Amino acid sequence: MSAPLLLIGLAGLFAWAHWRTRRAGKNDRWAAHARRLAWVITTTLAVYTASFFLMRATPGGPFDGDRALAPEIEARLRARYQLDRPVWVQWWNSIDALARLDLGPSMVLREFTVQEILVQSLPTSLLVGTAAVAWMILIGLPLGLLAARRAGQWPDAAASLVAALGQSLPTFVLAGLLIPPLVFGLGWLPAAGLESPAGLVLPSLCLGLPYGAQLARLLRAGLINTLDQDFVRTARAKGLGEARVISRYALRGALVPAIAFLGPAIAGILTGSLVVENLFGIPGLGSHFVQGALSRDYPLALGLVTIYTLLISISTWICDLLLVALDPRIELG
Amino acid sequence: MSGDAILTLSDVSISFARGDRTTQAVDRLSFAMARGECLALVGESGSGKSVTALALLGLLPKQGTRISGSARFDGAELLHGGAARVRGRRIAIVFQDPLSALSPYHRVGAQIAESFTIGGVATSDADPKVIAALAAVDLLSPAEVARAFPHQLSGGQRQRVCLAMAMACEPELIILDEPTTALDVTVQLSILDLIARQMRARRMSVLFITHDLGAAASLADRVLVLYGGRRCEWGTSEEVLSAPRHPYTAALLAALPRSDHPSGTPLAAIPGRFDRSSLSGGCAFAPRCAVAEPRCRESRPMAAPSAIRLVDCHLHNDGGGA
Amino acid sequence: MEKRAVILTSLVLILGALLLGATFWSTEARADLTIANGPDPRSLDPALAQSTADLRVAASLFVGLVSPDPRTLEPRPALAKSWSASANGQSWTFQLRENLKWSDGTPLVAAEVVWSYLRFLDPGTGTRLGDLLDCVRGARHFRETGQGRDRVGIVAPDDRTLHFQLDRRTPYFLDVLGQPPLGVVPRHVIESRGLGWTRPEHFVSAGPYRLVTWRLRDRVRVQRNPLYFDAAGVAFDTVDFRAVENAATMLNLFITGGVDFATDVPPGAVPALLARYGASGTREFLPAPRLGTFFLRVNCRRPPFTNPKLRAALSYSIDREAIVSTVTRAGEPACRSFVPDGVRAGEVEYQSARTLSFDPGRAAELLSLGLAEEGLTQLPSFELLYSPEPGDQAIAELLQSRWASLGINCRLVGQDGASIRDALKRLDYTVARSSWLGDYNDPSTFLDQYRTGSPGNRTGWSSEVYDGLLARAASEADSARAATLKEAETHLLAQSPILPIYHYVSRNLVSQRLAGYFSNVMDWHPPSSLSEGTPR
Amino acid sequence: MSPSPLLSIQGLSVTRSRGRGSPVPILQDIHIEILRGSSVAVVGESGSGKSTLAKTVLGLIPAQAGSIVTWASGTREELVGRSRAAFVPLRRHLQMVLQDPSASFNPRRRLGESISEAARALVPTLSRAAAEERARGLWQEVGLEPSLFSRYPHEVSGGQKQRAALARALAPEPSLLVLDEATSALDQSLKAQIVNLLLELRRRRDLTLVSITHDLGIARALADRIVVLYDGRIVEDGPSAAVLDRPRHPYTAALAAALLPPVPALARAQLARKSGDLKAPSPIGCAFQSRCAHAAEVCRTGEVPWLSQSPGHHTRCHREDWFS
Repeated sequence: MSAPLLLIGLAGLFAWAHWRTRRAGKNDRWAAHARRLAWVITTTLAVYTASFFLMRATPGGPFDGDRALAPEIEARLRARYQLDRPVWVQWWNSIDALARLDLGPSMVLREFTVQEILVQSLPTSLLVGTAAVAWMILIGLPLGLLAARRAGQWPDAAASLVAALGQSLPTFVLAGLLIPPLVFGLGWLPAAGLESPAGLVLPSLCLGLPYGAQLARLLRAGLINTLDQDFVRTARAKGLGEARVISRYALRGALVPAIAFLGPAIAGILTGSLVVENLFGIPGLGSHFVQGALSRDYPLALGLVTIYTLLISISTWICDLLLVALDPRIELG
Repeated sequence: MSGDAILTLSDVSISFARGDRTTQAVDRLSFAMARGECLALVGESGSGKSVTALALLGLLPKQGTRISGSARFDGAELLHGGAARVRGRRIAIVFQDPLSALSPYHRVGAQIAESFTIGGVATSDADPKVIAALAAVDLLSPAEVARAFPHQLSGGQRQRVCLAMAMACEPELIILDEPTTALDVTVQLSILDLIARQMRARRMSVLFITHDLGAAASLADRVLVLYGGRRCEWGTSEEVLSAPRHPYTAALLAALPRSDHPSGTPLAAIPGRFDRSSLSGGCAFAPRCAVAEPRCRESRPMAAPSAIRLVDCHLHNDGGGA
Repeated sequence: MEKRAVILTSLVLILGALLLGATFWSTEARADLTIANGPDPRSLDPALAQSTADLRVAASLFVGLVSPDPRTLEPRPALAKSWSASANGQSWTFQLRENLKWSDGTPLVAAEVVWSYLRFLDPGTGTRLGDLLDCVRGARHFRETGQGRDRVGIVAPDDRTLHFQLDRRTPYFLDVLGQPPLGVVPRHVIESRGLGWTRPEHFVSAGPYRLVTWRLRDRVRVQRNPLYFDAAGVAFDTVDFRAVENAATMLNLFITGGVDFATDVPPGAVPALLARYGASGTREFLPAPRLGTFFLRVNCRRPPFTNPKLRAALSYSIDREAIVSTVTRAGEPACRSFVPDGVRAGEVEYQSARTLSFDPGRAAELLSLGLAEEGLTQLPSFELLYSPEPGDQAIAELLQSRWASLGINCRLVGQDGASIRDALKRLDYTVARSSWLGDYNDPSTFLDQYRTGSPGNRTGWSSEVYDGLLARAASEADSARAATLKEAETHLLAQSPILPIYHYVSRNLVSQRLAGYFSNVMDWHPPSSLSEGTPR
Repeated sequence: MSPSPLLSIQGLSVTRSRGRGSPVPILQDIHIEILRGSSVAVVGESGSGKSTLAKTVLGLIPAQAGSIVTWASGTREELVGRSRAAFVPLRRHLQMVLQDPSASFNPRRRLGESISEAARALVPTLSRAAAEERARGLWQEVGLEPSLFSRYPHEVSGGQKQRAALARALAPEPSLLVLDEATSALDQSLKAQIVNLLLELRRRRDLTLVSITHDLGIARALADRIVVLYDGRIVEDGPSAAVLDRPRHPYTAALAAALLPPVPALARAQLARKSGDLKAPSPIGCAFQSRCAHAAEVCRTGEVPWLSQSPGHHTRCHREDWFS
């Protein structure tokens, strides 16, 4: 029985964080980390449970198909995957397995366990996601800088237009705009697939551009705000060159809201890659997630919900740490 | 004016254009300050004193700002882009609010070290100099302060840090823009004392911007009173503060609660308020002046250049002046 | 200090990304033939294969006793060298080729073929297409109950002989045996490896190809099996089945040469493709009729559609021509029957019922008659379940407006496939979209579904007349059987538990460099029969 | 009419838990009696707890011990331990003006609207028309031009905004007005104007004023009684003139000495006699001893006595004769 152990461990973590806070003070970072970890686990369990019952409440099951299964066959399949037990028992057993980090077998891709599917697809999603984050920064940073430095002038208007477009265009429209010139016209990039590094360019661009646009807007606003602040004036008064004033002082302040946005953005990039995966035939998590949900592959869909919850929690956690490193006034909470 | 002037402003005007509205922040301001002198620039907010300081360092936003006239520092023109060469190295500035003037993201020591490296000190040598600089501004545990972030320090400590940073390059002229306004009275006293000592020790010239007549009195050799971007009165601090010649200076002094002021009785407030839209060709103070005459609203009084004392008031100049 | 941490973190991230990338890009060279296969196969086990995409992969890895000819669909010898049937058509004997070997070198003997078929029937295997073999004596009982395994009429008297005992004369028996789900699977691997036997590291087959890699949602790569009995006849050494779900992506890949063979195109692109690749001399876009029908099911247990006149009224008011000319547009034939044209019934060609038509007048008449019988003045509004894909939705909207002009009100309810299947299974719907692809080249693959009690029925419709006609047909000779089946189909359409709309066409894009591609109603294009050729 | 009490603070303590360890006391054992119609100034440096005191009186910070009783509403009301909801009916009698007048106004709302709305929010019986009438009356009373009544906060100057904030605070017709550094952000000439306005309003409306300030000049002009806070304790309490001209606590004396007169000779002399530098308050004994020029052995330990210097004038100091 691993689930009780997990719950006891979780309670212990909360208790330790509480004890540590009382002993070492409110700003103790070990207590903060422990509490955060405990909340990540709690959130994951809560999301898992909610998704579990939602999925079971949805009509259809993993063994339905266009062709009916003979009742005997279906009964055997249900028995094999324990779907014939009461739903509470199934839930408790799956939590128990989850506590052992066992996400169970896929009910539709019957030759695979959910872990095996993750091992195959998570690296792809991470690769595309990393490249998309790189695009986001590569596009967002210079665009935001340009717009802020030339605020109110034509480069600002142009950059803002690009940003607004990038933010408002749905991914498939963006892909539809980028594919004809880059794939058909110039023939630089493959139409789909990750067979070469070139195959990474378009999907990650389509994925990263909207976030880059948003980053640019945030940076612009943040920079205009910080460029106006006294400490930037002090830096100029010190005799620092403009480049150094911006890179060392102004950008730092402008990055704080940008980083705060980065956590959800990275999670969004990792989870929101569904359309991109479909359009560019990329073997990532997104299509498994949708297929898992559509084909009522309970373990697969739930496993991905769990992974997504963890990814989102961890990326916001990392961004919070970055924020603390970036702005010493912020305390870990 | 003296031949040994470190800073000479002649007919400096500064205006800002926002949309179709133009604001005249400084209007044909002229003054000179001698090397080693402390000149207090006294005036209420909106009188143009901070704008003047920022203009001298070239820190005003380029867009929409129009500057005319000339400001010579040690013979070299500061306006129109000239300030960048001397900023930080030969002219330094300390701002009013030390919390916002220091970067919240960097340790105090790093921010000061940067000033040293601008002055040509090798990065590796900067650290001991930072500690020394912090010790020089009377900070009790300079090494600890150097490691701290601004928000971890008290207001007084922060302003000392700003002073240390400004003095890092051994500037010849230091501009203090209301350096004690945000501080407690007791802290103000010790900061002013520190400035006074440093000024003497380093033979710095100080342009002291303040609206506090008491602070001006404590530090300044000379006082220049500004109203509405225009000069009212200039002279030694004893003369200006003890025997004001301009009605505005006199009214300002009268409005202060003196130590013999009976509690619960009204103060001698100047009626009305400064209204930029009422600025005309006449004296800026005329609309609020108790002794204004019709001509005060018609022509702008300008004192004839004189080395001793300048009072820009028709009534005073009638009397022959000093 | 923080700066160093940031730089270090970025370095680690970049290195990690490069490493990740390296694992992707250090892989194999391009395959000799690349097929954009549609969705990822759910299983490589032929017994578990369901979709066309699954079957295409299964057919290249496994082979049965016979195999359909890609041009004529005639059954050709495969593992079996020759066969004979008794006069009453109920007893079949097959001779295996000599020296058949699995891809791991193990000899393949007749007992393994028997085991393979029994595994296919075993309810524990979980196959959906088990009814393919229902003509074999005892097969259905074993399949539905798990009992009587040794009474199934498949035996191997010796290593090279197989004997089948059928319940009735089955003109399409060889067609059935040629279907990919009946590919022979290796007992020795399955019994030792369990579900994981289809993994590349364990994989053993006797088909034209063996498995090299299977990366989910990416591709299945297969390589020529040198121990295949006709290895010399297999032209392409490696074949990639790429998982490409999006039809537009398939098209892009095909246009840029990323794939040689795309199995679908976006409906919206059909007119342009016909103009560019179809009509001109290049002939790369080759839409062809196939054994499949898009239709609506009507719940015959839910009043007032218990009344056949009301169901028929719905049917007569469907403008099928409008649907194929404005929505599908790839030359799909509008349904006049449920069974598509071009189906063989044994030795003769099946002539389908052809009773469906668009006749609003007749529809109105039937409607008022039906309403009167039910004691109603107006047909109550009902729900039409559709799947919210562009084509499906357009059809649903057309139907809705057409019916509305007759005073028939329906609400459109878009649901995902699983939900619709669930509603069908539980008979909890009124009208729902459905589709059927024939398993083999015979009308019975369509008509058998609506027999009383057939799991594929899902309409609640039951007709003694219909069941009787099908039973009678089973014992008749080919031409008489075809006539009886037509009579049954006519009855089915008149009763209208199903409302056929259009027949599917295959929408393959095939590179000019491929020879050996022939359009056929089963959309059967085994990669092993394709070769490098001169442009068509 | 004999002077009746309006606010009575008895043994008030406020602590705040921050960082590690036990909660830090912000205010300790505060006793202040404020009579109806009087004007009291609470002075001290930043960190002395004077703003906390104001916020506690207005129910914005909970107190840990002691009592605050007010007769502002006409009946006796205990404020300590009151829930936020229970505070609402009292709020119309106790109003506050902040240092930054922008904080009192919704930037998207016209100033006049904000004032009549403040009146209606706290005096529910007031009709919309009556509230606006009252707002216009107050507008005139605080010396603002009628044309500014429908301006937005950003369209008027700081001094005008502070007058408007005053009008807003007076809208529910409170008995007690707490001014938290209400003049600190203003220029000298405006400061004098606002002080005069406050004196006038106090006289006309029989207002009770509590001014929180670090500016002894303002305290002198505005208050007839001064309470000096240091490190969360009252160190001196007495009539303004007495406290400022004859301070009986070394800390008050240091504060007074830090005032720079606008006379160069005097100001420089003051600078030269600079008091002890900023050192943290001592945790044991007299809190001020670390900065006190007159600290003796007795100051280092024990409870500091609360001495009566003259009727109505008290100090918390061991060295009762240091000034002689």
